[in-house]
Amino acid sequence: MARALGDDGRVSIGSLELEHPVLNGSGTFDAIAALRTFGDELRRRFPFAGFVSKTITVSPRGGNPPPRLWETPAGLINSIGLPNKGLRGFLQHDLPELATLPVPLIVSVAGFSYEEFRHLVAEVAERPQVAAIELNVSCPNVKSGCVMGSEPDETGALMEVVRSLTSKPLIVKLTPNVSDVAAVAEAAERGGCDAVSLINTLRAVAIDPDTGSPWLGAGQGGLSGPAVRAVALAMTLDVAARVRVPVIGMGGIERGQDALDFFAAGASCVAVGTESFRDPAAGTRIRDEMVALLAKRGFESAQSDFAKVSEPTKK
Amino acid sequence: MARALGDDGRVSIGSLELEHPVLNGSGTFDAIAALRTFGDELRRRFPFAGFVSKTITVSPRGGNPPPRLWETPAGLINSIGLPNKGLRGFLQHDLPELATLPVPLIVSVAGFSYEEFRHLVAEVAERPQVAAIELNVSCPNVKSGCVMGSEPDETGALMEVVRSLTSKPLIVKLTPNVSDVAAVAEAAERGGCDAVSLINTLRAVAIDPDTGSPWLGAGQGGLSGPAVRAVALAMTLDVAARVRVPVIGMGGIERGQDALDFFAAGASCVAVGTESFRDPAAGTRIRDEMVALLAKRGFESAQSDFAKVSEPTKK
Amino acid sequence: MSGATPPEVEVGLAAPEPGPRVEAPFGRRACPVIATESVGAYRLLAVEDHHGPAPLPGQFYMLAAADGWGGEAGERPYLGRAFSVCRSRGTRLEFLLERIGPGTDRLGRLSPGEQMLLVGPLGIGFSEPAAPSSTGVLLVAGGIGIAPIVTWAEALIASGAQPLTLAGFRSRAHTSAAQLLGGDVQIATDDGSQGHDGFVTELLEAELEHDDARAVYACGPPMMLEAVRAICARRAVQAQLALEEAMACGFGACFGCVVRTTTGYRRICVDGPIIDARDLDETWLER
Amino acid sequence: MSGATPPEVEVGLAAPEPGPRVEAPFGRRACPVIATESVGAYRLLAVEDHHGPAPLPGQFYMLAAADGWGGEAGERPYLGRAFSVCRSRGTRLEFLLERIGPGTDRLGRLSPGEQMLLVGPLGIGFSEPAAPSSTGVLLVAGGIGIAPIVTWAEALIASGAQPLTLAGFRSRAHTSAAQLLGGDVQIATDDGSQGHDGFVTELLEAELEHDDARAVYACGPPMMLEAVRAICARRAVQAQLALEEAMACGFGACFGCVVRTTTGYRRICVDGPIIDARDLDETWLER
Ligand SMILES: Cc1cc2nc3c(=O)[nH]c(=O)nc-3n(C[C@H](O)[C@H](O)[C@H](O)COP(=O)(O)OP(=O)(O)OC[C@H]3O[C@@H](n4cnc5c(N)ncnc54)[C@H](O)[C@@H]3O)c2cc1C
Ligand SMILES: Cc1cc2nc3c(=O)[nH]c(=O)nc-3n(C[C@H](O)[C@H](O)[C@H](O)COP(=O)(O)OP(=O)(O)OC[C@H]3O[C@@H](n4cnc5c(N)ncnc54)[C@H](O)[C@@H]3O)c2cc1C
Ligand SMILES: Cc1cc2nc3c(=O)[nH]c(=O)nc-3n(C[C@H](O)[C@H](O)[C@H](O)COP(=O)(O)O)c2cc1C
Ligand SMILES: Cc1cc2nc3c(=O)[nH]c(=O)nc-3n(C[C@H](O)[C@H](O)[C@H](O)COP(=O)(O)O)c2cc1C
Ligand code: FES
Ligand code: FES
Repeated sequence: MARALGDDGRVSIGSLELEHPVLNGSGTFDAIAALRTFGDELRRRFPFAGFVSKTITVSPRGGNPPPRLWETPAGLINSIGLPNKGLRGFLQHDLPELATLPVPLIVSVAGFSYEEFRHLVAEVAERPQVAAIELNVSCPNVKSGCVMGSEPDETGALMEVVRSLTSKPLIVKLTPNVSDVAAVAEAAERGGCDAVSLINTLRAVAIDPDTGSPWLGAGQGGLSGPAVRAVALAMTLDVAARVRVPVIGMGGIERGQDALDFFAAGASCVAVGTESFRDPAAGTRIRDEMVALLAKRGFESAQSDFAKVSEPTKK
Repeated sequence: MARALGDDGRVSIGSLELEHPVLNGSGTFDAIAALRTFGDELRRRFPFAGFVSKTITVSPRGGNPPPRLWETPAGLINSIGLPNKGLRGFLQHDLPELATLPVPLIVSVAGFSYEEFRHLVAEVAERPQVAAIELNVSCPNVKSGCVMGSEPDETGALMEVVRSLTSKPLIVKLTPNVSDVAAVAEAAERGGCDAVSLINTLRAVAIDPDTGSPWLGAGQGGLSGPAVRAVALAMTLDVAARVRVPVIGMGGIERGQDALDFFAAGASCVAVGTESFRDPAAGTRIRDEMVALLAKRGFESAQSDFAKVSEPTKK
Repeated sequence: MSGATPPEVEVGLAAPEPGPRVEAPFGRRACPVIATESVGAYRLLAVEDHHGPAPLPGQFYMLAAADGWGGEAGERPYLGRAFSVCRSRGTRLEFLLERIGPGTDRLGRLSPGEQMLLVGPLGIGFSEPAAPSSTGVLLVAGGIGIAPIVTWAEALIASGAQPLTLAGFRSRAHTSAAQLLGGDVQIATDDGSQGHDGFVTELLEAELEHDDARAVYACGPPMMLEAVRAICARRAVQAQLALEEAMACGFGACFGCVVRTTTGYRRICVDGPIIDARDLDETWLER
Repeated sequence: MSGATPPEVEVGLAAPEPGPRVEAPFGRRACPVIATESVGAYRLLAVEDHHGPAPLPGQFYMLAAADGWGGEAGERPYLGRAFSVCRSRGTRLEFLLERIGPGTDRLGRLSPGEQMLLVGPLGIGFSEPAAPSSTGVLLVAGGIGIAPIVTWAEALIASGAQPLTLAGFRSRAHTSAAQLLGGDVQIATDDGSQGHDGFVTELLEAELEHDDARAVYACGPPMMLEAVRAICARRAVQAQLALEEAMACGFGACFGCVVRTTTGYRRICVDGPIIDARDLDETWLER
């Protein structure tokens, strides 16, 4: 198997070619709003090697009632609720603007049934602006009541529905709220995915100290940030040991060292989520820190050695 | 159903009567070593309403090779590996000393098969010094290969084996590394447990930055501390909504407010783990802080109102 | 959560009317604190921002201390905190802080020479009153909500307007902040310890009773803003409100800071914090 | 992990020989920092401990700063850090710190008047040389390992012994710490910038060659302690080593700080940090 992460730091996931191995986590960077805020400088200094869109659904969604955020020790709970314009609105309004970004576009989609996933993948994949599709399987299947990413069988069945629709890379975004995330990853791989990414957020609750009731408008949310990093590393290590497709690791990456930890655990690419909230240019900083650390450790060419860090624990 | 947590702040779990609702988490306070360190003052100012022993197993265990600890943002990964003198050693050496503590003794046991659990519960329960038994179901069943607390069926089968052995309270300590912890709690309840406690640690990994290999001697460990609190709260809320037996909540409790959050989520009792490492008398401080907070919020008698904080989200 | 049912509200992502905005340099930058001062119960913090443009009144910044952010005992603050610019003079930016939690506590303890991390200016600023220019401008400030009003009053005065500011505070301990204001000022305190004994919105009612052909700009606690909204709606007076919501990012990335408008949830960091009072859904305060 | 196989090693929970120990007050207490000072590359921190007993040489404390523990960016330090007592005078406790990470960094930046949180004294202290009293005592310190040696040298001198301390350092920048030592001192530096050019264990070999009827006490980096252990084992010299392991609690609660001994894993916080060199398993350093 060709390594997804090359000695030159470039990443290949099927036909998706990335200049370097740092992406954004879906839903943690709205490039359109960021362009309004930071203007063209964002295009010139775009912090990620590819842009992963916020998850879109078939129908438009307003998202969850506020409050949607709660800060925890070294973490953040969000209950955003996938607000988006829906497939049609996305294709019409957002896709043209996202296509102006200087990096490949990965569109994240979530269906509440296999049918919805089929519809989303078919419609999105045929757009030339789209380089790859990420399947967010953290939503419940309204038919089975079961989160599609929580059971290997459900994930396998989903892959069966969508795989034949496109030859573009399909990335399955795994949820950590399961007993055996690697079993789900294996099912995704058997179903023909081109990569898996993990972790999505850990299910979490905050209590309003003044009332004793749940703080978040939707009652519960998902935890991200440094608090989850050690859990994400454990799952990345597991998954990378049990699948051969490239693994995109994320969860609490704040600094270059954190990213290197994920490569050491077997990831071929990493994604930065919550840290971009604190530092919009975190993607670039983290990449620079990695390069500097690798150089310090004496690799000949720092640029070329993201891959080597993963050797100690690689199969 | 009588409430486990009374207006006077006392807790009843079957025949187990606690003066107040703060316990230690198993494996996070070695009263025998603490007596050597702090002397008799520990007895006079014992920080917990009951003492939960470190988990014991049938055979003696040395535990995992060092290093066993890794500090994370707002958390701690441990891979201690259940070192203990084994059932016989415990009964002979430790039990007499633990019986001198001024609070009821809860013995935590873990078997690697139903047979081992049967043996442990039978032997421990017949000792008059033992007030209750906690079943640590986070270990793999060597026969099925499956962690006993990860499948409702395994947990149910375990309860069937041990329930008839004793009328003393049996507490099932739930592992958070599952898709649906409340389903496991329901199985434990159907099997006749007197309470459930949660959460045990979240599976976690640390990478040695110098080598890229896992840091911990055992490769992986469990995460505890404030980093996991929001996850523990979510699980406590779930479990308390789905079982009628008392719930002992824990995970990252540092301060009185954190404990109140667990009561609000439906717990009848809380346990303090990692925070005792930072502050050996944390149990007492947390209880005092709760009482002060309740008083500030204008409950008539602070002492008597641990229970009231849980009403907003109680079924 | 179910995808089958249509969303309760419109998505609120449809391009809002573009408000005035100065773009921020991309990324987070370290700026030295150059002065700190107590202003009654509040704290004024001045930083030297060599690499940012001058902000518009109403825009804000995400701030964090370069050291000691992460807080006590592995606790909060973890994310940046949003602060309106209170005054700006060349490269000097001033913020006015009320200490209400770990973030404002940490920022309030910064000393000159220490570094602050800053992203901004963010969001959209106040818009000039719609032409034909109204006979006057009423500014309403509640408590720490005075911060953006200070710089907006300055800008209005500079452009020849004569704003009257109605400033409400809890008590006399807080009113010193009104000294930062140019132009005419009326003060109200909840406990009557200075100025009008009662709510600042009572002053607003009286002023509008007297002359309601004035544009209103307000910043303050949610209940005050709701009162301003209701009063202005009743009288069909144009009002711009500077809202607050907990923010994780400040640049539209997290979708966390939404408020319910008549057309759906709106992110107040990118499509606010200044918002036309008529856009607010009447139930915006309900949780 | 399997319960079916017998444990690799003995449990190490069997009551160890009781070492000398002063009991700690139960709980964590706040103590003001009363003085700080640089000692070459190290930092000396003095606190006023009104509520604790005088510790024995070799005992240690878990320390944390009362403020700003939790660190930058929500990061470490989170748990307390272990430090040997370096000197104690009445209620004054002194610690000597080497800055190697976030915890020692934070503690090193404490100023007089700031509060430190402290648990201790913890662990067991050095034991007097076994009777018949040997002709002399050799103390071996490597780098920051000098801290407990300073107070032990003082105690030995006070009891009439005449210890000779062999103190090894990386370089001249670190040797100032040797000035804290009473009695005779020989210095070695790795780079030869002061004293013997080489390892302190070479000095030890030479001294034992000369007279091996002396008890040895050592504290320093693991590799040095292993060399001391091997040297003393070869010569059947009695040696007590002050070990270090990462600690979460310091009072036996977490079982995290174990070292491999001939009778199983031993927690060095309660059954150490002073340990008889003969008790160490020869493979104790292997990971
Ligand atoms: C656009 C904008 C401009 C602002 N301008 C100013 C200004 O000029 N001056 C000023 O003083 N303030 C201003 N604020 C408010 C300021 O951002 C907050 O006061 C600050 O974020 C509080 O942080 P804290 O850590 O001190 O308090 P927090 O502890 O964060 O408390 C703030 C509020 O958040 C809630 N809360 C409590 N705990 C949590 C938690 N764990 N997670 C999430 N929410 C929690 C509670 O409702 C609490 O009252 C502005 C806010 C916005 C959005
Ligand atoms: C009994 C005893 C007595 C001591 N006496 C002294 C003394 O008198 N003076 C003195 O200066 N020091 C002393 N030490 C050592 C001191 O406790 C450590 O230097 C201190 O804990 C380091 O903390 P830190 O945060 O500065 O560094 P850390 O970052 O904790 O680094 C310390 C070491 O821990 C490891 N490490 C790195 N990251 C992590 C992590 N995330 N989690 C766990 N381990 C990690 C690495 O091996 C690193 O070299 C003593 C230790 C013990 C056990
Ligand atoms: C505010 C917020 C919104 C998110 N939205 C999405 C989403 O729409 N789709 C998705 O797959 N993941 C979403 N995530 C999860 C992130 O992509 C990422 O998996 C997770 O936050 C862990 O990475 P981090 O710790 O670096 O943030 C979201 C996370 C946050 C914090
Ligand atoms: C060092 C350490 C050892 C532990 N040992 C055990 C154990 O033997 N049995 C058990 O059921 N739980 C054990 N736990 C889990 C704790 O009892 C508790 O469930 C967990 O740490 C969460 O609580 P906390 O965040 O307050 O520490 C251990 C935790 C730690 C940190
Ligand atoms: S604060 Fe993140 S979108 Fe507004
Ligand atoms: S440090 Fe916890 S047992 Fe030694």
